[in-house]
Parts: sequence; C-alpha cells; structure tokens
Amino acid sequence: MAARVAVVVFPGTNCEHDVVTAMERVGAEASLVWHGDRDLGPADAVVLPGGFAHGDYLRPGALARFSPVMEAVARFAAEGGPVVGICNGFQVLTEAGLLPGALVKNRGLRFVCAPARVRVDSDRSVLTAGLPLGTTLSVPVNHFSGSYVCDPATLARLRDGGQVVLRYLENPNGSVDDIAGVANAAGNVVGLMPHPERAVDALLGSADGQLLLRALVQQAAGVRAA
Amino acid sequence: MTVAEEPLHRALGLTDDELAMATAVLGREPNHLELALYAVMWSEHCSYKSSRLHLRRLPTEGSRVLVGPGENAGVVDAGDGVAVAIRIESHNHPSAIEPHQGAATGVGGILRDVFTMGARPLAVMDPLFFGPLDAARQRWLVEGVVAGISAYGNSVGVPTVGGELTFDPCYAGNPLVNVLCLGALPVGRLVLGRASGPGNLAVLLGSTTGRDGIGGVSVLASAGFGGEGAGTDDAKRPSVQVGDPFEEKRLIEACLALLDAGLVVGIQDLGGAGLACATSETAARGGVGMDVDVSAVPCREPHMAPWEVMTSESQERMLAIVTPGDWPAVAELCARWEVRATVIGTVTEPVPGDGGAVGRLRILDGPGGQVLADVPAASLADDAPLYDRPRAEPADRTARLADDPTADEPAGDCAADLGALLVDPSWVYRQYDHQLFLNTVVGPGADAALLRLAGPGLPPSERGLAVTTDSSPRWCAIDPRAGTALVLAEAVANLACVGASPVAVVNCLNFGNPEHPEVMWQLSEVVDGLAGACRDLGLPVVGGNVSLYNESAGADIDPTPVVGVLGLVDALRARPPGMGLVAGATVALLGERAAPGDQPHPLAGTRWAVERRDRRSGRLPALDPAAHGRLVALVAALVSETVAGGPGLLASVHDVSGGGIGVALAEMAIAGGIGARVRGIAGHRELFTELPSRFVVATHDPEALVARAEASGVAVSLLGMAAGDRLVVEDAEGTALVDVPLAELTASWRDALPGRLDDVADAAG
Amino acid sequence: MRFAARVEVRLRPGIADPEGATIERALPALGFEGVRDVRAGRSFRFEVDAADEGEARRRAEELAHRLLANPVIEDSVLELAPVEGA
Amino acid sequence: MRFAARVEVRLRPGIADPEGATIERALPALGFEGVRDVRAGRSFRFEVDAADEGEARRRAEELAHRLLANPVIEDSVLELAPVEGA
Ligand SMILES: Nc1ncnc2c1ncn2[C@@H]1O[C@H](COP(=O)(O)OP(=O)(O)O)[C@@H](O)[C@H]1O
Ligand SMILES: [Mg+2]
Repeated sequence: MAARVAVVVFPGTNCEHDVVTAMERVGAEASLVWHGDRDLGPADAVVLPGGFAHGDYLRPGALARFSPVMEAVARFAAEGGPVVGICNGFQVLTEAGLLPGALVKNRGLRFVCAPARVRVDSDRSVLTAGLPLGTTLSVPVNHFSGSYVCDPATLARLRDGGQVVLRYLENPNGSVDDIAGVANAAGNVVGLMPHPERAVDALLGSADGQLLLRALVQQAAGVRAA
Repeated sequence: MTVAEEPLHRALGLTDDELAMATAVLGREPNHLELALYAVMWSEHCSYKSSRLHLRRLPTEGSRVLVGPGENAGVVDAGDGVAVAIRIESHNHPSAIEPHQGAATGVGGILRDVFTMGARPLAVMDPLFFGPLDAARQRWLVEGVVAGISAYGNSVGVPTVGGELTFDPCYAGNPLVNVLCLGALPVGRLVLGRASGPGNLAVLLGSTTGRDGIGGVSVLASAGFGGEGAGTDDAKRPSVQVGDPFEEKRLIEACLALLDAGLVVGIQDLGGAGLACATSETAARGGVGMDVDVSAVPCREPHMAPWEVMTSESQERMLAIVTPGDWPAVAELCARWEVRATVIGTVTEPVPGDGGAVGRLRILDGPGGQVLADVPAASLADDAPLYDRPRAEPADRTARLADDPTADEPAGDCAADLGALLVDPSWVYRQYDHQLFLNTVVGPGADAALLRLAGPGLPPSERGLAVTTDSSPRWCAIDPRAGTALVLAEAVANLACVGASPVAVVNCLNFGNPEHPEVMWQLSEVVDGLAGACRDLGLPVVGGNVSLYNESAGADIDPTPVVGVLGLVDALRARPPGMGLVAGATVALLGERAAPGDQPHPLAGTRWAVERRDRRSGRLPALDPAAHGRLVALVAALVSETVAGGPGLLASVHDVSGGGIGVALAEMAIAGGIGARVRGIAGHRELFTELPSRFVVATHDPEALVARAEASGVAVSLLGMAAGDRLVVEDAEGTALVDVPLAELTASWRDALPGRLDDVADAAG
Repeated sequence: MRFAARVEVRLRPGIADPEGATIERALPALGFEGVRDVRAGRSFRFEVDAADEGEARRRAEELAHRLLANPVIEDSVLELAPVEGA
Repeated sequence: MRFAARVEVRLRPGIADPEGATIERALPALGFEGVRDVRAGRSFRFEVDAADEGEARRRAEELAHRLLANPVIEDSVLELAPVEGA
C-alpha cells in the first residue's frame, strides 16, 4: 500500500496542491488536512507546504504555529513520525519549536525565486536517507525570509549531529553556513527552504526533487511497517 | 476659485451638461448622494466616456470567444472543456503616489476581475514603464512597484510569469503599471456579473469598507453633506489603499468554492466606484433593480456617511447575488474560509415606467428605512455621457516623419551600442514567484510564457497556454497607427517562439490628457492600428482597459498601447528550444532581410536611434500581414514539433525586436553561453533595424530548414555558426562590426539593472 | 554631541492595516482576550552626531520623513535623547 | 479599565540586521551625515481591557513574549499607559 502523506493547509498556504501532485508522482497517496482540524487522519508522513500562512503577517509562521492542527503535528513528530516543512512550512516548524533556529529576511531584502543548487550533506534525516553525501540537486527557492540563523552553540550542535542536511552551493539569502535545510536530532523532522515539489518534472526544468520526496516516501513506508 | 464657491457638481467632476443629463434621467435635481453616484460612475475611469466611441471599432468576434469585452474579463474556449479568462488593467496613478501599495492593489484588482468569471487565476504579467534610472525617484518607484507586485502576487499565490520593462523620459512624472491576469475554468462554471431573481439577496463578501479610495468625491465632506463626523479631516480620506493579499487569497478560495457548489446566481468584484458600481452594474446587466441598505455595510471606521460607503474603493471585496434559500449555506462556506459575508441588499422587480420597466437602484438607511437615493440602475452604467472629443494630428507630424535617423552618419561604435542595449530583467522577475501550480514550462526571461493548461478542478488536458505582453512607445510616438500594428505583430511572433498560435487579444491603452486634441488623435490612430492588425491576423479583442490623463507638468506620455496576446499549443510534452544558442548549430534568419524601397534597413523608432542617439523621428517600416502570417505560422509549426516531443528542426529561436538582429544574436549567445560568428550584415543599419517579421534561429540541419522555409514561402538566409566565446559580426567585406568576448556582453547584460538599482532609493528624489 | 533617536513609523489613521487586523482576529483563538485595536508599525533606532539637540532633531526628522516613512500613508514619531558620555 | 500598550520588537544584539545596514549604507549618498548604528525593528500598538495595571501589564507582556517577538532572535519592550476616559 502506498505511503499516506497528510498535507497541512493553513489559510494562506498556496503550495498544497503542488505538494499533493508531487507526492502522487513519487507514488504516495496525499490528502489535505485543514489547519483547524485536531486530527491528522491516517498518515505515515506529514508535509507542511509553502505559501503565506496567515499572510505571513507578524512573522512567517508566527500565527500558524498556534493552529489546532499543530498539536497533532507535534505529537506525530514526538512519536517519531516523518514531518517535513517546505519553505513556509519550515518557518512554521521553527516558530513552533520543532526545529531549532529561525528564518529571517533574505540578505538583500528582496524576494528571490530562482533555481538553486543544493548539496546533500547528511543522510541522517527522513528526507535524505539513502542519498549519497555530496549529491548535488537543482531545486528552486522561492522566499523572502529564507535566511537561516541560530546561535553559535546551536550551529555547532547541528553540525556535529549531522543535522545540516542540505547546503546551498551559491547562497541566495545569507543563511548561516549556507544552510538550506536542517533536521531535528532524531532526523524525523526536517525543514528546507528549497521546494522539492517544484522539481519533479523535466518539463518544468528539473526532476531532482523527486530524489528527496522518494526518500521521504520510503521512510514513511518504513515507519508504518515497523 | 475655491471649492466652496464652485457649484457642487463641478467640484465632483461633473460638467453642467452632465448635471443636466442626470436631472433629465431623474426628472428632478439629484440629491447629494445621487450626485456622488453619477460623479463616480460617469467619471472617465468608470464610463470610458472619451474612448468608448473609438473602442467600438475593435473586432471582437471569433470562433473561440465565449465572452467578449464588457464583462469583467474576456473568456475564450481553450478546448478540452477548459475556458480561459484574461484581462489587463492599469494602476498607473496610484503607483505614482505609493508605488508599493499602488502596484500591489493593481494585482489584487485584476485577480478579482478574473475570478469573478469563475476562473482560478493562474498567471499574472506586469508591463512596467518608468523614467530613466539616473534619477533617485525613478529607482524608488521601480523598487516599490516591483516589491509591491512581488509582495501581493506571491502571497496571494498566483505566479507572475512575465511582463515588460521600459525606461523612457516621458514616464518620469507618470510611471505606468499595467497588470494582466489569466485564469482558467471548466467551461460549465462560467458566470457573469449580473443580478436576477427579484427577492434574491445581495451579499457583500470580504473586507470591511473604509474611507480609502474615495478620491474626487470627498469634496462632499466639505459640502456639508456628510454624516456625523464625516471626514472633515483630510487625513481620514486617504486616496491610497493598502492591499491585503491574505484577505484576497481567502476571498478567491471562498468565491470559487461558492461557484463550484452552485450557490451564487451572479457575482461581481468591487473595483473603481466600489459599491455604487457593483450594485448598479449587476442590476443593470440583469434588467432588475436593487435595494441597498447602506447601514448594513460593515465599515472599518465609525460614522461613515452613505456617500462614503457607496463610493469607497476599499480593496478585497466582492458582491454575490444568492437566493434566500442558499444564504445559510453561503454563510457557512464563507465562515470556513474566514471571509466576512453580509446581506446588504435585495434584488427588486423592475418598476413600470414610460419606456418600459426600469430597474431602480435605491439606497436605504436601514431595512425599509429612509430612501436616500433612487435612480434607474442602468442610468449609472449605460446612460453615461459619450464624447467625441476633438482630434488633431500633431503640428510637427510631417516634419517628424521626414527627419529620419536612418541617414545619420557616422555609424558610431556598434559594439558599444550593442553592449548598452542589453538589459537582463531578471532583477525584476527573480522577485516574483513564477512557478506556483507546477505549470510554468517557460517563465519570465523568454519571448513568451508557456504554461501547462492545468489547475485545481480543471479537466485534464495536454494543451499549453502561451501569453505575452508587448508595447513600443518608441514606435507609437512616431506613428501610433503603424506602431500599434507592429506591436501586435511582435506579440504574435513572441508566441510563435514557444510554438503557440494566437487566439485572443487584450489591450491596455495608456494615454495622456484626452482634452488635448493630439492625444485623442493618437488614441483614435492606435485603435485603428490595433483593429486593422487584429483583422489582418484574424484575432478578436476580448477585453481591455483605457488609462487617460497620464501626464505631468502639462506633458503627455507617449501613446502607450500595451497588448496581451493569448496563444494555444495543442500538445505540450517537452520544452521548446528556447533562445540559447547551441554549439555547432547554423545561425539563420527567417524572414525578409530588407524592406522594399530605398530604405532597406530603416532605423526610425529603433532602440538604437532612440536610446543611443536620442532620435525620435522618421518613418516606420510597414507590416506585411500576409507575409507575417506565413512566417509566424512556420515558426510556430517548427517549434510545436519540438514541444510535442518530436526531434524538431530548431535548436534555438528568438524573434527580432527591440535592438534588431544585434540584440537578438547577443541575447541568444548569452542565454546559450556560446559565442557566434556571423557575416554579411550590412553595417549598423542592418544590425540594429527593427524591421518586423523576422526570427533568428539556429539549427543542426540547415538544408532541411531552407527546404521548409521555401515550401512555406518564407525567405531564409544563413548567417553563420554558433561557436567559440566571442560574438563576431562582420559585414560583407569581412570587416568586423562587432567582435567582443561573450563574457563582456554577458556582464553588461547582467549588470544593467543591479548596477543601478541595488541601493536604497530616496523617496524625495 | 551624540543623540539616540527612535523613530516609530505608523500607518496613518484611516489607512487599512491588514497586519494589525489579522493579528487581532487571531488573538482569541490563541487565548488572548480583551485585546483590541492592534496596529502594526515599524521602528528604527539610530544615533546622530550633531552640534546640538536642535540640529540632531532636524536631521533625524528629515531622515524619518524622506527615507523611513512614506508620508502618503505613514506618519512618523521621533524620540530623541542625548547619549551619556558620548 | 483600559490600557494603551506599545510593544517594540527588536533584533537581539548580535543578530544581523540587513534592513538597518542597508539604510545606513544608503545614507551618505542621500546627504545624511553623522548617522550610525541604524537598527530596524517593529512596533505594535493595541489596547488591553484589564482590572488593573498589573493585570494589563501581565497580559500585554505575555502577548509580546509569546506572540509578537520570536525569542530566538528578538527582544521586546513594553510601554503601558491607562487610557483616559475609558
Ligand atoms: N516587469 C517584468 N516582470 C516580469 N517579467 C519581465 C518584466 N519585464 C520583462 N520581463 C521578462 O523578460 C523577458 C524579456 O522581455 P522583453 O525584452 O520585453 O521581451 P520581448 O522583446 O520578447 O517582448 C520576457 O520574458 C518578459 O516577460
Ligand atoms: Mg514580449
């Protein structure tokens, strides 16, 4: 049976349909979960997609983290379930304290939508498991507040623990240590600014995102089997 | 004369004759509220009173047209059960005052026009026009406008897939911000903005109503008509509105869900003239009347007077007509999307009158309360004045036509001219989400955008949609009629570069002051140029917008018609070749190399003449519609072979437009990262002429290309090869006109905008 | 002399404040009761070197008007204090 | 009783402030001399209904800490005053 992915929709989220399409492309079943729900339904993995939850008002993710569904997401994560936040979803996860650090305005203070090259620097996460270290992927970025910051102690911990899963080859936003994606210590919660769901079809310029999403689907299937 | 001394109707912008017309319609003097309604609805912006007469000359019929001009957006049948809605509009004046919010609310407005039709907005384009960037104020405008479009479009979740960027001194005091939106819907969901069914409810959806965008009507405050505390303080009546993309996003989802559930009878966005326009237009289109309870309208500020409520242009609002039985379901669905929904009125039976039944728009204070205004609904929309304003050819026209820069000598440094003409607009479009919905096969930076015809709720289709916007104030300033025809020809050529055939046109006519006879002459010429070219190319105009009074310090902008053209691709399975050169390919020109007559390579109106030599005169080359049609059909066919997944003959393709063959070659070399060597170019004239109906292409099979071209009756010349790391252009004798490292050209191209824009600009300029 | 300036930039009264309104709408669900009229603005702090307070104020106000706020939609409020020991 | 609150949210020292830095870099070209250490922040104004000032302060501070500022990168400062006649 295909892995079941719950795609969380906040008011203002806008990449939910794209994530559903991309997850289906890599063989998963995906369904939308409204932010007001307290239950994720039958899910082997959760994706928080990109967009502008609550208009990004106040700070990206600041209001969304209070949504009822986030308690269920936190529980799912605590039980070891795979949770991936893409772009705005990454911002929500940091605001919710499920990932360390914060995402601030891009260096340059402008929105950036462009292809980005990223490198897999750790396979200790549900999104990169099984990928050879050093694999380079072309995956677009699309954000205004994508510059990852954290204090030096946290950064040291992230590095030592293999929690920096993706780095930019050409840093588009000023992220510390070129960080494009981080995982929690257990590796089951991952946030990344690039949009793998936008890179699942050569017709659109790149299919590299499939590698990440396939890894997630495999991990999700494994979790269920266990 | 101060406002106090001026008669009220004039202060509101109505002429004495217009007041007499309103009085005749009512059979009595309008009261202040009624006067406000007529003033906003009969404004140039809402009534098109100066341009309507001319716009009638545009062809609007076509086999694919489902909805032509007059509705909120044009709609065409794209096949496979999908219809496409398209509309273009200007937001020039607000953007000049507050570039960020002005441009942002422009995006919001055009989206509402499209989802009003039942279409999900899928793409935005933004043709922009500014003064030269040397001035700090222009940099501030560019920064603000682009940031505003970026902030609103990205957040609301509609990709911006292209646009245009033009710098010319004529826009220094009056920038132009046009926005095009394209959406798609299952054909069956098409709805029109009309009310029907007396007893049905008028429901206001979305944002609260504030004192923003009341503009000219605000003189009523000092006319002693306002309610308690009504806007005696100027600060309370900002003319600038702040956009809320988050509200708009919820409004889009709620409205599309309402339409999907079949819960609305009609729906209409609130734009210019706010509730006055939405209520009177829906009633007039449906041949009914409407009772509106102003006191029911949720207001953002206390003590708003009825005229303020009725004319406010607060953003992110829609008016839906629903049956009383469906109202609870409507309310529930809106609550889920956190969209405010309030019953503010009722559809009423037309009242028998002298000339047949008349639907009346009545404004009431409370349900069944005092009648504050009572006018025939259609009189606000349909009885607006219509002016045939005086037109006059500019006095210097003959002299200007005769003063042609083609003859100018010496030529100057072609390489330097070429470098200076290269501009990479990615500084702009990197700030726009251009990929959302996973449809964008070709985004900004190419000749036209190419999208998969797909979206949530649409039936599956293999087709592709192509869209481009084009304009050329350089050409139109010299000859508005011929220039406009050339602009449409270029747009169609842009579509061919991605393999698409054109199906429909929208246009935004940006002009100066219509009270200047030269401006009215320009407008009339442009309409004729567009009408003629549309007829010649077999294209219907399905919508448009007119923006007048674009002037500053008494100087009008150059006539700036912007066309948006929608094209279709039957089978979109692979990416088109694109403009990038491929090493080892033969570079060829499709189309005639020279114009007939004594000016084989005319330079009038070219970027070379205008931007590099400041020469704004001469005679434009003529468009040969038949030859153009053959050429674009050939190119579209060649490209569509690749797009359908076949091997294809073309390795790269780019139409020749601004900057001529020189710029086309350079852009192709830069995009491909490979140099080229080309010979036989007849000096700077052939290098920079913008003679229409030509493409530069590259192919690995030149013989087959020549054969295809000859079979289609299209001229073809082999120019050279793509190779190396320099761009070399030689004349027939082998003398180099241009010989520069590709790296140098790439740097001038890439740095043109960032070099001038990457510092905080100064508002005060 | 050196002065510490704080400029608060706010939307003018009557200008829609979608950010403030969105925060306010969200508050009850977040468990915050009895809070209203939320308005969102920006603030800037900087230091000015000037001969005296009058000059410092003039320069800081010009900066606030010309650069930090767009007077079409925003007001700015300046607070200024001498920096001790500077 | 009703209280007017103003919360200023600032980046914590040591956190890069690209907005402040950009403004500062642009100043000399715009003719502003002697301005330095520009830091950009946000400000929020709102009103709180509460039994007394202590309760109002507690609620406003909680709002500032839990919502308005992100403690990973930001500090907040609260000012509170009773609203006359409310
Ligand atoms: N303001 C803008 N917004 C988005 N894209 C833009 C803008 N200006 C230019 N572009 C994109 O840059 C490319 C080049 O534009 P342009 O030179 O006008 O093309 P052409 O000469 O083929 O009409 C196009 O893809 C266009 O969509
Ligand atoms: Mg174009």
